[in-house]
Amino acid sequence: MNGNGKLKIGMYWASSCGGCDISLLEIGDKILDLIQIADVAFWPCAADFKYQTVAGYPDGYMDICFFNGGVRNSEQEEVARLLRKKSKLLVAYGTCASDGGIPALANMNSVAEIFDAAYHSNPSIDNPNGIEPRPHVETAVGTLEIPTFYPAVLNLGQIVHADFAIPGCPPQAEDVWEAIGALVSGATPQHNGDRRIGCTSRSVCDECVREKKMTRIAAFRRHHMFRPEPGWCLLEQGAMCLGPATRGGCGALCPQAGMRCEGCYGPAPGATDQGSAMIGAIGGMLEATTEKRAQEMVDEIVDPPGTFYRFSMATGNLKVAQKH
Amino acid sequence: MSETVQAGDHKASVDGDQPRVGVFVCRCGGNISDIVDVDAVARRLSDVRGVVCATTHQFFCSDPGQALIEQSIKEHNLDRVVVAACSPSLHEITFRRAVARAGLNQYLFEHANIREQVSWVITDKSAATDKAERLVRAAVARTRRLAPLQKRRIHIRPSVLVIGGGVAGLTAARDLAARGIHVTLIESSPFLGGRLAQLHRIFPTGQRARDVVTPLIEEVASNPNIVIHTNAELERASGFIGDFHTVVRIMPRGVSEACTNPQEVIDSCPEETVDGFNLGLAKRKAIYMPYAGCYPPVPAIDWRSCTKCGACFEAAAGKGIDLDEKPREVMIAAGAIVIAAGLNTYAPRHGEYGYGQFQEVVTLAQLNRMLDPTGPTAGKLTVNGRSVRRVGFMHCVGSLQHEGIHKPMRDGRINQYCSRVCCTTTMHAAEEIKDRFPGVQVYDFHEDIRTYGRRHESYYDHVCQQGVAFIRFDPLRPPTVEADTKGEFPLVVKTTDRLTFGEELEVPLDLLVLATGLVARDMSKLVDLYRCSVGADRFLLEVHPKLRPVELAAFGLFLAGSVQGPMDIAESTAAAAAAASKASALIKAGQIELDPFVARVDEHHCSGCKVCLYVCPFTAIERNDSTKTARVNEALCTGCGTCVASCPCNAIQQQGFEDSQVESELMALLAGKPPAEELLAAV
Amino acid sequence: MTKIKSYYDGLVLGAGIAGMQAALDLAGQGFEVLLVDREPSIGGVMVGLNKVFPTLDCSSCICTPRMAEAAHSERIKLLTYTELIAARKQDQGFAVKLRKKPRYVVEEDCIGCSKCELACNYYTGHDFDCGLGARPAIYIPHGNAIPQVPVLDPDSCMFDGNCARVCPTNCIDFTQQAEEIEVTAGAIIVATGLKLSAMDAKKEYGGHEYPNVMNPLAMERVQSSNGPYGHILRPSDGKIPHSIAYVQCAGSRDKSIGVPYCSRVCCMYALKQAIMIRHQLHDAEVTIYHMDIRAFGKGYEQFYRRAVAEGVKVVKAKVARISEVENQDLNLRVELIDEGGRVADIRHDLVVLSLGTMPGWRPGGALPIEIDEDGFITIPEMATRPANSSVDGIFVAGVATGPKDIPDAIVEAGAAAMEAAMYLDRTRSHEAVPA
Amino acid sequence: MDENEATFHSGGNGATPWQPRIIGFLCYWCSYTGADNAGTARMKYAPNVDVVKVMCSGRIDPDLIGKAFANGADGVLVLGCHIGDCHYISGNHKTMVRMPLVRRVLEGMGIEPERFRHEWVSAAEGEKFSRLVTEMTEQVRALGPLNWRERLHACGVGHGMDLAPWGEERP
Amino acid sequence: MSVSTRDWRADLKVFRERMGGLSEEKKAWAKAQRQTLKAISDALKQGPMTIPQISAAAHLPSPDVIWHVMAMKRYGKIAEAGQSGDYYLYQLREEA
Repeated sequence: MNGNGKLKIGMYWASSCGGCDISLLEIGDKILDLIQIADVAFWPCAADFKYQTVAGYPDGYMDICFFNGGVRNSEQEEVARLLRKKSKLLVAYGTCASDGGIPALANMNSVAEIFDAAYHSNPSIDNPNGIEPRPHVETAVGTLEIPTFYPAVLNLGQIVHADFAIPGCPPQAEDVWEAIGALVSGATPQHNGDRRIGCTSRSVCDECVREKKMTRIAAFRRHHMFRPEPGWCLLEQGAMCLGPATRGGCGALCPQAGMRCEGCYGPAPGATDQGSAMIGAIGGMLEATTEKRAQEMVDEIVDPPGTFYRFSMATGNLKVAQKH
Repeated sequence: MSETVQAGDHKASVDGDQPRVGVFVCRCGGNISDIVDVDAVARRLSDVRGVVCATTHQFFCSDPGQALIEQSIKEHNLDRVVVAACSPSLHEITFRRAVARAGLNQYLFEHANIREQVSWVITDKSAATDKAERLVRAAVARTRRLAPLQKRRIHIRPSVLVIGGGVAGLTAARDLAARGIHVTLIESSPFLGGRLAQLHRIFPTGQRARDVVTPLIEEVASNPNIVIHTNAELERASGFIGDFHTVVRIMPRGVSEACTNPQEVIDSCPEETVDGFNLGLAKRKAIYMPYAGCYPPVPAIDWRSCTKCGACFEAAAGKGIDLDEKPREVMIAAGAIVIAAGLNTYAPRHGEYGYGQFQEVVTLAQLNRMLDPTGPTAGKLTVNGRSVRRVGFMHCVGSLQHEGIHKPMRDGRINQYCSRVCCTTTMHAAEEIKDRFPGVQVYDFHEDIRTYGRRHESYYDHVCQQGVAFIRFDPLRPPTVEADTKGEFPLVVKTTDRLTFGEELEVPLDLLVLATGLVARDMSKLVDLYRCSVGADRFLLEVHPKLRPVELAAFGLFLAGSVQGPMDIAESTAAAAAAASKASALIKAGQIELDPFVARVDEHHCSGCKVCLYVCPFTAIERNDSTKTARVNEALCTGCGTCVASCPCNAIQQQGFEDSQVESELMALLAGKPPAEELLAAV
Repeated sequence: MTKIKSYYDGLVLGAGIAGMQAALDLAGQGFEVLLVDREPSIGGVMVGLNKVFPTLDCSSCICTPRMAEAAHSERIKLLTYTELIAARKQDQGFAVKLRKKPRYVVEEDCIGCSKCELACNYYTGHDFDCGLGARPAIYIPHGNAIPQVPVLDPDSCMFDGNCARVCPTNCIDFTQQAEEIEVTAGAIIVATGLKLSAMDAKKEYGGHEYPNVMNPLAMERVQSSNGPYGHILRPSDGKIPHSIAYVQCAGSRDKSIGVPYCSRVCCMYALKQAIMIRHQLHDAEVTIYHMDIRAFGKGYEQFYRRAVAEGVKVVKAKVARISEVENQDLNLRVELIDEGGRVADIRHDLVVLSLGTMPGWRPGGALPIEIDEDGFITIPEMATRPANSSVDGIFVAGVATGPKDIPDAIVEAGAAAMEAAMYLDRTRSHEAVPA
Repeated sequence: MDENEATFHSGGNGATPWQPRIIGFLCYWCSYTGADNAGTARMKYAPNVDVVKVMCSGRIDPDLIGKAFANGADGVLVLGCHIGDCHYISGNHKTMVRMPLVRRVLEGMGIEPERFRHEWVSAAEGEKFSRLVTEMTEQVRALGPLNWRERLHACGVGHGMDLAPWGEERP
Repeated sequence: MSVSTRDWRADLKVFRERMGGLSEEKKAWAKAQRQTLKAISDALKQGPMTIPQISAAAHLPSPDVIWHVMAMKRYGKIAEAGQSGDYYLYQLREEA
C-alpha cells in the first residue's frame, strides 16, 4: 500500500472476450466496497491508462493485478512482463489466462489457417486485395508497427510467474469477491496446493445435484438429440458432460440447467491435463463389451480434442497441434 | 479386517532426503555381458545422482551374488536397490528376499530386465548397452520415488455360510465340517435334499437317488460343526472376505420337533393342494412332509393353503404346533460363503409340444416321479389309468433355442445353451422303461445326442440295442404334436427324420416326455446382496472358467454346483468339493497376505464423482455418502490400478505404481528432456 | 542327489493342469505336497495348446501362472522327470518309490540361458511339437517350461561336448544316473492325464500313412505362434492350406478300436481349431464332418453357433475312407446325411482326425487301485465321491477318471484335494496337523 | 550427473544417426510376459521401444501417453491382454475404450496415427511382440522425429517459465 | 548356486562309453543330417525359395525339407522372406 493507504489494483485484458472484465463488475454493490479500500491503478477496459503510466510506476507498485485472457501476440507478452514487474501479486483471472480458454482452441490450427479464416475464405469477409496484418508496414508517415501474432495461445503462466489463478469462463462473482477479500486481507487464499483460487477444491460433480445411478453409457448423444431426464447424471444419459474432470466453483450451473459441463473451470484438482483425465474417466463408463462397439461409440464423439480440451488446450500435455 | 504386517524394517529415507541407491548389473555368465557392456553400464550409472555404488557380478542370483547385494546394502547404507538382470518373473522374488534379509524394506527394490528384453533380442552391442543403461537409469529414477510398503494381512473368521441345502450345499457343508470348520447351512425350503431328493435313479451308477441323499443328509445333520436353518430367506448382507455378515429371515414352519405324531397330524388336515415335490402329479395336505424319511423329520405348514382351521393343533394335542409363529431373524457371521443355490427345470409354455394341452404330455422330471415306486403312480407307467404302449422323448425343450423359432423367456432372451444332463437322463429313463416294461415302444426325437460323459454313451448304445427308435429332426423345423385323429393313440408327433434322409414321419404315442432343460432360478436377492456376476444365460458367472472356476469376482465367495450352470449330480458334487477346498484353504490359513500394490484414495483430492466405482471389477471401491469421498477396501483390491487411470482428479494412487513413480521412470527413459521433477511440480 | 524330505502329506502324480491345481489346493489347505511329473517340465498337455474353448483365451496365459504358482509355493516340492515305481499302503500313509531320470544337468546350478541348446548341432523331432518341430540333443522343453532347465537326450547326443563347453555355470553333469527316491506320503492324488488314441486306429483314415492327415495336438502346435512353423502350413510341403477337414469321432465311440466312450472334448476342439484357422487364414474353408455336435458345457453351444456364423462348415456325414491323391492332397469319401445319404468324394488340402482321449498312464501294479476295462481308474461311487478311487487314501483328478475338458478337470482337482485333505485329517496324528 | 541427463540424443545433429524413441506401456501378465517370451526365443527386434511395465493395461492413464509425446517420445505403443484374457477380469475393457479416444485426440492434434499403436499381445505371442516393435520402429523412423518439446518451444511455450500449467514457482 | 569345478571333459568320456559309444548307425544319421542341412543351405544360396523349390533344387523329399528348414529357422539359420503364392519363402540369415 502506498500513498493514501489504499490498495492499488489493476486489471488487464489480453486475448479474451471481455467477459472477465464484466464479471468483475458482477460483484455488484461490492464494487463500492472495493473502491473504498482500493484505487484502480490500471484497467484499460474501464479507464484510460497508458502503458507508459504503468511503466512509470515503481516495481511492485500495484498490490494486486488481475490479468485476463491468454497471450496471443507480442503486445500481450510485453504487458504481461510489465505487469509482473509492477505488481506484488499477479493473478491469472479467468480460464483464458489460467488455461488458454476458448482462444487456445486455435492452437489446433496453424497461423496460416487462422489468417485464412479471419481474412480470406470466410464468406462474410470483404477483402478483395487479400490483405493480412503484418507486424511492420511502411506508410507515408513512416513504419507502422503492430504486435506480432504468435503461433499459439499461451496462458499467463507460460510467460511469467503468476501468483494465483481464478478459473472460470467467466469466474463466478461470489467466488471472485471471496478471493479478492482473501488477497486483500493478505492471507493466502485456500488453493488446494495448486494456487487456483475462487473455486472449490473438488470437481463440478461435487456441486451437481444430478444423481449417478451407476448405469453405463449406452450411446453418446448430443444436446439436440435428446431431452435429458431431470435429476439424473447427464454423462450417464450419454451427454459428454465434463463435470468429473472439471474444477468446481460454478455451482454446476450448466448441468443444473440441463446442459452438459463443457469444462470451463479447467482441470479438476490434482490433474493438469483435463482431456486425458476425462478420457480416463469415461474409459470405464461405457456399456460396450466388445472392441467393435467401443470403437463405434468413440466414433460418435464429435471433435474429441475440441470437446475434451475446449478450455484447457494451453495447459494440456500437447498444447498445440503439429501444424505449428 | 485388514492390517499391514509389521516387518520391522523401516529403513527408508522419505522424500526430500537424498536416497542412497545401489545398482547391481548382472553378467548372467555371458548371457547379458556378451552383448551388453555391463561394466560400462555400471560405470555410467555410478555418476548418477543418488547412486552410491554400482557393481557387476557373474550371477547375482547365486548365493555369493545375493550375499554381495546384502553386504553392499550394509556397507554403503543403501536404502534403494536396483538389480539389472533377467526378467522379474524369474528372480524378482529372489532379490526382494535378499533385500529384506539385509534389513531393507523389500519394496524399495526395482528390477531392470536387461536379458529377455535387451541382450537376447538386440544384436548391436552398442545399442544394447545404451538400452540397458536407459532401463537401469529409469529403474533408478523410479526407485528414488519408492516408499516402503507392507504386505496386507486379512484375518479370516473361521466359519463358512453355505447357501442351499441340495446336493452341492450338503456336500460342501459336509466336507468343510469334516475339516473341523464351523458351517451354517441355510435352505430356503422347509426340507433339505433339493432336486436330488426328487430324482428317481441317478446315472451313471444307477443308484436310487434316495439312497444317495439320505446318508448325505444324515452326515450333515449329525455333525456338531454344522448349524442348519431351513425355511431361511436371505434378508441383508454386509462385509467382505474374512468377515461377512448375513441376516436371514427364518420363516415360520408352524411345527416343531415337539410334535410326536406327525403322520396323524398330517392326516388330520382337511386342506389339499398340489404336491410340488411330485411336480403336480399328486396332491398333498397343507401340513406336509414331501416324502418318507425327509429331513427335518418334522412336517411344515404351507401357509398359502393353510386355513388355520386348527385340525392339526387338535390332532397333535397342541404339542409342537404353532399356527401363529412369527418369522425371526438370525445373523450369521462367516469368513467365507459357499453359494449352492441350485437351479430350476424349464417350465414348458402352454401348448409347447402339447404341454398343458394334453394330459399325455409330461416333463422328464415328472416321468422320473412316475418311475419311482414310491412316487405318485407307484412306479406304474400309466396315463389316465391307461397303460402306456408307446412313449416318445422330445429332446431340447427349453434348451438349444433359436432366435425366431422359439419364444424368448421373460427377460427377452432365448436359452441358446445346452442343458447338459437331459440327453443322458433321457437315455437312462428310456433304458429303465425298456428294462421294466419291455413291451413299451420307445421313440426318441432329437437334434443331437449329447451323451458326453464317461459311461453315458453306453446308455445310448444300450437303448439302441434295446430297440429304441431314434428320429433326428432339424432344429429349425421342430416336430409338432397333435391329437391323433385316428383314435387309437391320444397323440401323434409329426416330423421329418434326417437319419432316414428326410422321411416324413407320423408317430402316434400314449405318452410324450419332454426333456426339459435347466434354467437359472430367480436369484435377484442373492445377486444383489453379494454383488454376484450373472452370465447371459442367467446363471452365476465364475471369475474365469479355468483360472478360478468356483469363485466369484469378489473374494471369499465360492460357487458350488448348478447355481453356475447345468450339471449332473457327480459334477455338482465335484464342484461343491472344489468350492469347499477353496473355502477350507482360506479358513485354515486364518489370514491371507496380499501384495501391497493396492489403490489408495487421497480424500483431500477426491471429488466423489463416483467414476472409480464403475471401473472396479472387484467392487473394492465404495463411496462414503457423508464425506462424499471414495474409499478403497484393501481386502478386495487386487491392485490392477485401473481406477488410478480413471480418476479425473488423480485422487487415487496405486502403491508401487504411483503417478510420480511411473512418470519418473518415463522421463528417465526419455532422457535429455526436462527433469521429471520440474514437470511433475504442478501435480 | 536330489534333496527332498522323507515325508509329504500329499503326493500328486502328474503336473498337468489337474495335478497342479490339486497340488495347489492341497498346499493351500496347509499340507506339504510333492508334485511329480515324468516329463522334464510341468504343465502337461495344456501348456502346449494354442487357445482354449469357449473363451479363446491363450492357453499358456492361463497355464503358465499356475505353473509358476506351483513352482513358487512354499509347500510344494516339484520333482520333474520322475516316475512312480510303486506305492504301497502302510499303517500311516503310503510308502512310495520314485525314479528320477537323469537330466544330465544340475537343476540348481542352471540359469536357463539355453546356450547349450544353441550350441548343439544335431536335430531330432521334438515331442512338444508332436515331432513337427526339431530340437537338439540338449534342450529346454519349451519357452514356458518350468523349470527352465534343459534335458539331455543321450539317444541323439553325438558326445561332442559342445554343450558343456559353452555352459556358463558348468552345470552339465555327464555322470548323472537314474536315482531312486523313497518317500512316505500321507495321501496320493493321481492326475496322470491323457494321451490321444492312436492315429492309425482306423486304418481307412490313413493316419501315420499320409503326412497331411494330422493329429489334433500337432494342429494345436501348428496354430501356435510359437509352434514349429509359426503359421498354419501343412506338413508335407509347407503349403498354406485352403481347405481343411476335421473328421469327428476318429478315435472315440467305436468299440472296434477299444474306445467305446465319447471323448467329450473333440467336438469343441475341432470347432475351436476351425475358428482359429478362419482367423488366421481368412479364405480357408474348414469343414467338420460329424454325427453329433456335443457342445454341452457352459458357453459351448454358443461357441458352436459362433463357429457356424464365422463360416465354419459343420456337416452331418460319415467319413468312410481317406486316400491320398496327387500333390499329397486328400480325398474323403463321405456319406452326406442331409443330402439324402449321397456318397461324395471331397478333396481337401489337410485333414485333422479328431482323435479320442485315453488314459495317459496305466498304473499296472505301481498303485494298488482298480482300473476299469477302458483303462480309466475305477471310481466306485462316481456320483457322490467322484474323486475317490477304490483305495482309501488314493484320489483321482482330471482325465485319469475319464475324458474331461479343462474346467471340469480343474474342478475335479479341487474335489480330489478336498477329499485328500479330509482323509489326511482322519488318518494323520494330530500334532502333524498344521494350525 | 542426474539420472535424467541425456545419453541418447534424439536431435540427430551429431555423428550418431537419429533413432526413434518409442515408449511401450505393457501390462505385466500378458504383454510383458509376451515380450519375455520373445527374448527366450531369441527373436531379434529393434532396440527402440523402451518398456514401462504396469500391472494392467487399465492402469495406462491417457495422461502418460500425452506426457510421453510431449517430452520426447516419437511413438507410443500400448499393449495389453486380449479381450477376455485380462488377469483382472475387465481392466483391458477400459483400455479398449480409452485408446481409440486417445488416438482421435492425437490425430486431432496432428500426430500421425503411425506414432501411436494399441494392440493386444498374449503371453505366448513373443513373435507378435517382436514384429510390432520392429514395424512400429520402422514406421516411426519413416516419419522422422516428432520433437514435440522443440515444437512447443518454437511456439513460445516454456520460454517464460516452464511447462507447469500456469507458473508454478521454480524449485 | 555356484560355478562348479566339475571336469566335464573327463565325465564326457565316461558318459560316452556308458551310452555305448558312438554307433555307426548314429554316425550315419548325423552325417545324413549334415548333408541334408548343407543341401538346403546350398540350395538357398541362390536366393529365397519355397519348400517345393528347395525340394526340387536339393533333390530331397518335401516333408524332409520342411522339417529341416523349420529346424534351421528355429535355431536362427534361416529366416522367412515373404510369401510366394501359397508358400512362404525362406532365405539364409546373413549372420548364420
